[in-house]
Amino acid sequence: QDEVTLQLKWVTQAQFAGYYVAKDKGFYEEENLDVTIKPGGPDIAPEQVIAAGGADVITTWMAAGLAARERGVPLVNIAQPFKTGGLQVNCLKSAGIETPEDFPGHIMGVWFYGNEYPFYAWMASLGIETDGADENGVSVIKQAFSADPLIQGQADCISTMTYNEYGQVLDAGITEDELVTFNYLEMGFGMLEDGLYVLEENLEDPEFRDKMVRFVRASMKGWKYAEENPAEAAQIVLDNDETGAQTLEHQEYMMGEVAKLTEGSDGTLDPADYEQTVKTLLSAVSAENPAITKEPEGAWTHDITDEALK
Amino acid sequence: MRTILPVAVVVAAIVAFWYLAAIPMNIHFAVTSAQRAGAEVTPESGAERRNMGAIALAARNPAQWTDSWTQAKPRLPVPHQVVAELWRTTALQHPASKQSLVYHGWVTLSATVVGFAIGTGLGILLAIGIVHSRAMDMSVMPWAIASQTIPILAIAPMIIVVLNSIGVQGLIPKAIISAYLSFFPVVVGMVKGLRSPDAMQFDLLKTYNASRSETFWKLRLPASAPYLFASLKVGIAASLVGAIVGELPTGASRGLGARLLTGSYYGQTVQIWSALFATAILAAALVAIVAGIERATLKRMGLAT
Amino acid sequence: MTQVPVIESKNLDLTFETADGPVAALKDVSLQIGAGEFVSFIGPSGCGKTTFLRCVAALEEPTGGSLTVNGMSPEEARKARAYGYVFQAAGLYPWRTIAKNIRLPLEIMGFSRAEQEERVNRVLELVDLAGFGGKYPWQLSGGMQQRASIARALSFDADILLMDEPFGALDEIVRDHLNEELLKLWARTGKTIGFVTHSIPEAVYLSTKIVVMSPRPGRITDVIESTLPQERPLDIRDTPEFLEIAHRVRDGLRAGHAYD
Amino acid sequence: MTQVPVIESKNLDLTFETADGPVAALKDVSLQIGAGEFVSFIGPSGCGKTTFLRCVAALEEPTGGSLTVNGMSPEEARKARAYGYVFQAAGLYPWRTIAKNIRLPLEIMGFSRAEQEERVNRVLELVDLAGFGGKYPWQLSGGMQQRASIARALSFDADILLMDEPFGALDEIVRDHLNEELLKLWARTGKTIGFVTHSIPEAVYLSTKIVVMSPRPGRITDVIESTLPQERPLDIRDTPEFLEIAHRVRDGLRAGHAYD
Amino acid sequence: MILIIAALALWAIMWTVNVRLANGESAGTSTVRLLVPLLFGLTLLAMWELVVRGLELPIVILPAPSVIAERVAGSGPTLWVDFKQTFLKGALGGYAIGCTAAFLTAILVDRWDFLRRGLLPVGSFVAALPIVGTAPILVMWYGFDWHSKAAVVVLMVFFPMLVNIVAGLQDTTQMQRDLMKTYAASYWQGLFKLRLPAAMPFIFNGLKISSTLAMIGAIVAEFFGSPIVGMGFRISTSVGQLALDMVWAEIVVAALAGSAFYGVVALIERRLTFWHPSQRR
Ligand SMILES: Nc1ncnc2c1ncn2[C@@H]1O[C@H](COP(=O)(O)OP(=O)(O)OP(=O)(O)O)[C@@H](O)[C@H]1O
Ligand SMILES: Nc1ncnc2c1ncn2[C@@H]1O[C@H](COP(=O)(O)OP(=O)(O)OP(=O)(O)O)[C@@H](O)[C@H]1O
Ligand SMILES: Cc1ncc(C[n+]2csc(CCO)c2C)c(N)n1
Ligand SMILES: [Mg+2]
Ligand SMILES: [Mg+2]
Repeated sequence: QDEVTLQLKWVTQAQFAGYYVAKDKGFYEEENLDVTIKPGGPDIAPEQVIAAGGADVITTWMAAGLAARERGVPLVNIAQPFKTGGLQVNCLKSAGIETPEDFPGHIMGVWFYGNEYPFYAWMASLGIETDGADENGVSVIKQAFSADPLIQGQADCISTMTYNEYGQVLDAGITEDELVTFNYLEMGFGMLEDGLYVLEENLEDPEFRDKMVRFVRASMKGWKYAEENPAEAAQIVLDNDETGAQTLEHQEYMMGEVAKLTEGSDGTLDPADYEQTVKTLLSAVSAENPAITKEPEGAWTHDITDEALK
Repeated sequence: MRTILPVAVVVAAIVAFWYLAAIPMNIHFAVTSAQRAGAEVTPESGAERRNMGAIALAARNPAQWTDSWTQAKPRLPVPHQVVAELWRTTALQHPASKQSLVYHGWVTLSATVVGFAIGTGLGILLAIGIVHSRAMDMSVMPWAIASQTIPILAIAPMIIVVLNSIGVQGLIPKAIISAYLSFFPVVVGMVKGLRSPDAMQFDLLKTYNASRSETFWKLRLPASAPYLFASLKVGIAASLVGAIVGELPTGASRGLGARLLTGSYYGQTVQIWSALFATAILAAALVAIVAGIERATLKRMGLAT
Repeated sequence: MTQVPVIESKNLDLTFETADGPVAALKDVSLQIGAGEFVSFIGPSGCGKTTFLRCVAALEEPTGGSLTVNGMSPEEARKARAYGYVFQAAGLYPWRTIAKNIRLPLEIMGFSRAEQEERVNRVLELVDLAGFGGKYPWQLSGGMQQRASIARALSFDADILLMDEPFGALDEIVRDHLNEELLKLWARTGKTIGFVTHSIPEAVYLSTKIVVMSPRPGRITDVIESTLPQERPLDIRDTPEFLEIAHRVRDGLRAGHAYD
Repeated sequence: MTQVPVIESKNLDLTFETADGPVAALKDVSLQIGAGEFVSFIGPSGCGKTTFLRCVAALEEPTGGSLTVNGMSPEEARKARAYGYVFQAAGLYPWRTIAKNIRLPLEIMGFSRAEQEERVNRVLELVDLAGFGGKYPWQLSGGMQQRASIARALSFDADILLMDEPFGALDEIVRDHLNEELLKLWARTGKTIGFVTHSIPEAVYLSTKIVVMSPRPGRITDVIESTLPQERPLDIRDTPEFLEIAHRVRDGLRAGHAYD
Repeated sequence: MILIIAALALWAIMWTVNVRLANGESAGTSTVRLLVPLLFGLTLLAMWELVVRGLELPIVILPAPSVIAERVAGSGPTLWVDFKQTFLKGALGGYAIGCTAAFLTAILVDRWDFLRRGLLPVGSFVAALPIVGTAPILVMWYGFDWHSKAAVVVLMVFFPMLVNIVAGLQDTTQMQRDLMKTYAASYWQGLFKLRLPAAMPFIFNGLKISSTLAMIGAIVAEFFGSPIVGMGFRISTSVGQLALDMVWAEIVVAALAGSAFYGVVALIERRLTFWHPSQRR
């Protein structure tokens, strides 16, 4: 069996259900692979891990992947299980926000750690400054981990994932009609989320390519299985969560939402989505948004997915 | 015995204050959920409540006070919730289950102990070097102090990644971070201890024409024992902190640190607090064990009654 | 008493380099001590008594003059373990029992286990501490501790015994008692003893030779050969002979003393 | 010397409760001290000299008998700042200069700035330390420190001076000197002095009355009224009269002494 | 490979030089006292540089000191605003509040022994709560700005300070206390004229320990939520952006500021407790 190490971008949760399902259901084994899945966390940059040789393949958002590429870690997208993105901004209507024009003067929670690029691109296109709350600017805070800032009233808008924090907001008793939701994709600042990335130089090795082909094939099989059997997938994720902190209820919710994002993808990257991501990133290059400064080249390949889907 | 009553009084005061403080802390959510369940609350508008002070809101809605002690995800969980969670995740779980704090505590403890051993060993060796070599004394000491001003949480991920890349994973990276935090108190205490004998005690050995190693074994080392133990108590607590910090970037999957972190991703405050208390209890136990060894050793050495 | 000199110092100088400039602790000190003599050093604080004894013990390096111990350099004598040294405070290691404290030099000098045992018992008896070997230092009174430290210096049977105010911290009555004991011990063993003290009666009572020193720079102002008999009961101290010697010592002291 | 008693103790008892059971430090101590007397307490270690002085100073609570100071209870006398106390070690606060140390009681007792200044200068002169006021304690020799601590006790001019082995840590020569000074000071000020010592010559030289104590439980074995004249040069110590008193003291001591 | 060997050779040479210096004639002078650790540090830096270049480590793993230095020089304004936010507001604010609170508590605790016996064990338990657990809670309670960072710092420094001050206030000899009693001094006179001065060395010991804790606490707390300025914010964000040179630049600032802070406290200690034997030379 060939060994493959996969570094996730975040902790074990249904966001990565496909991989856990593939492992648990023996899809990897069928491909003669022995896959180790390493959970991530806020302190882990998968790009750094793969550069140091700690993983063969990582999941990350394309913005971070392209940024790493510019900084000398030549990552290549080999598959894109997430067709659409789940990143959105939720604001409280009670804070007086209905449309983006209402933002100035408010506090907005943003995820940093490589996730901040679409936000800055969006603000740049709206002409809203991000240096403090006044008539033409917003005050940005680095939002950590959870949906707390909105629930606790520390921010008027926060970043959420449809499949995670949004659910936590609703759980906390804030109803959907108390909220305004801005979806980055719908606003044209979409950015490809969880994709699979490897180091460019490794792809030159046919043995490695072959491994990746099998890996992607099995992973996609896992994803499709998870979409069809959300309850079972959630349970598998729960079984793989070593912290023992996850609840089945929340993972089932998450699986349901994640399935909506993976639904349209067979793993093949849609170049149009790639173009939109690059456009978003390039649209507001600044000190706060140094993701990429020039059009990347060779940042993706269809070779693996083509081979895998044959 | 003399301490039990005062401690009990202080703890009782803290617990009472805690329950009181939980009311304003949790009152917003308590009132909102009560309203959703159909209760009469003042003021009725959610927006108005949001802009209102917690204490004022609590004063206007005394009926919701008890609700603020029973929430699933309170801002401030109350003592009985924390105790119940601790009980649920220790006594009521199989110790090897990942739901069990015993299991996570064990994961953290093993890294702590290994890190403590490395840190103590390194600290003692450094101290021996510093005491015996002027060059080392002058060169190393300022940098040892400087090393402690580096935020370990910032470099922990890099340490993990670098060690990972050379194939070291699992317990050892965590233990190294833990050692990084614990070596310093040991160096400081041990240097002090190895230098604690007075000039006369050294001169005595000189009159016997004792060698450096004899001086070390027969004078410096025994004389340093009280200092060493004092630092070990600081060191083991630091080791525990190090192990927890080291758990955050190792994929945050197992251990008390991981529990703390995942608890905060999902706003599970009760889980955070119980992990916090589990950590403090573990720290207290570790310090108590070192203190016990200290007492026994010093007694055997005739340095304590 | 004109044997071969055991300790011989010629024009000995010692200057300490300190932050405030050089301090001349010893200046031009010449002295001969024969085998079996009991020599006391007396003088005001800071006159260099300790320094001289430390030079003999090779704990301090003279900056001028010559000094021999048993015909060797002090350093060689130290390596040959030619002397036992008793410090002002007992300086017992608190983590060792009395017996183990006495055994310390024996361990370092590589005596066999059996011999260690035997010697420890012998000297414990010698200083009247038999039965206290298993006690820790802090379980003993000051006087007993000081006797233990003497036993420690005696255990390896060096011919020379150097004592730096060994009874300085004890009260007068205990001190009287230990003085008597020390004299007996000296008579029995015939060792050469160098003894630093602040007390005039003590010096006169114990010594065959009293060296009076004056401070800054420390030099010898008087060397008094005692005319007292070998046999000295405690109340010899009320005899006119004793008082006369004491008077001479006091005069010598007063001459060189600056009071503070 | 049969004035009104300044310090009067009747059947005074003091038993310390310790972990090992009660320790009788003082038993049935009766004593009268008149105004202007210089009373020395002498006795072997642990006989309760310090304890008695501390009772007088209200630093210790007797468990039986009665004790008055200036006709008041010791506690009241303390509150009335009736005495100055000099401890065995100088006990100067190292963070204060000598002058500031001496000023300490004056600050506490609320003297005006100007008066503080004046008194400090006066007592500094009195103990021969003029010019050293700006130094820190550790910059002075032991003898000078001890004099500073006496100055501190004198500064607020209490009628009683209690001194617990004030010169115990000093060498004999410095001690002689300070003894002389102390006598002069006493003569000049006419204070009542309670003085604890281990040294027989010191006790005899200084006192108008010598209280000899014996240990366990501490009791008074002898009270010797001195027959020495008021005027006492240092070499009074070689007179037969002096030696006789010393002898009597020594006998009293020896009687109650257990050596260790 | 050559560079690695060069690093080792450099080490050997520098170490020999240092041994010579430390044991040489002028070892006591302040120049040598400064020179030796400086040389040692420079040697470590040079070795780091050589190893990074020798092994051709990518910047996202470990940047070379020269790269870090360049970043420090090039990002002055950013580093300065971060420093202001984290150190001047968070760390110093928390340090001041924490030390003051500990001081006042220590005086209470010292006055009532019952409190001391009750509070110290409980306090040591609270002090064992790990910062990575308390920081998110405090951010939740005190908001995202520096107040919550200061709160974390307060929590970190309070107990070490309390223990030290309480120990210091009790570090008087029986004789010193009796002296006060013979003057019939009041409680406050005893406190201000005896116990507080006597406690100074302990207080400074606590202040020194706390100075490094304050710096670390303020930075770490920013990992758990912050405005978009601050050293902790920059470090965590830059890691995500793989700008490791920026991360290290902030670490350098942190270490410099922390060491300087420690040094300043030590200097004041020297000034105020010159009388203590440990400070006399
Ligand atoms: N290591 C040293 N460095 C500098 N000066 C020293 C040192 N040791 C002693 N001295 C000085 O040398 C002089 C002689 O000191 P020494 O200890 O020999 O005196 P002493 O006669 O033994 O005095 P004491 O009776 O107080 O023990 C003193 O002035 C002392 O300050
Ligand atoms: N606080 C105390 N608790 C218990 N026992 C005490 C205490 N203070 C003194 N003692 C005991 O009381 C007895 C008398 O002590 P005290 O200090 O008065 O003796 P002393 O005559 O001053 O001795 P020294 O000459 O050694 O100073 C001793 O046996 C001592 O151990
Ligand atoms: C510190 C921090 N950064 C980012 C997110 C947002 N987030 C939610 S899920 C996920 C994984 C994306 O693949 C990410 C990045 C967070 N919650 N906390
Ligand atoms: Mg000496
Ligand atoms: Mg006494």
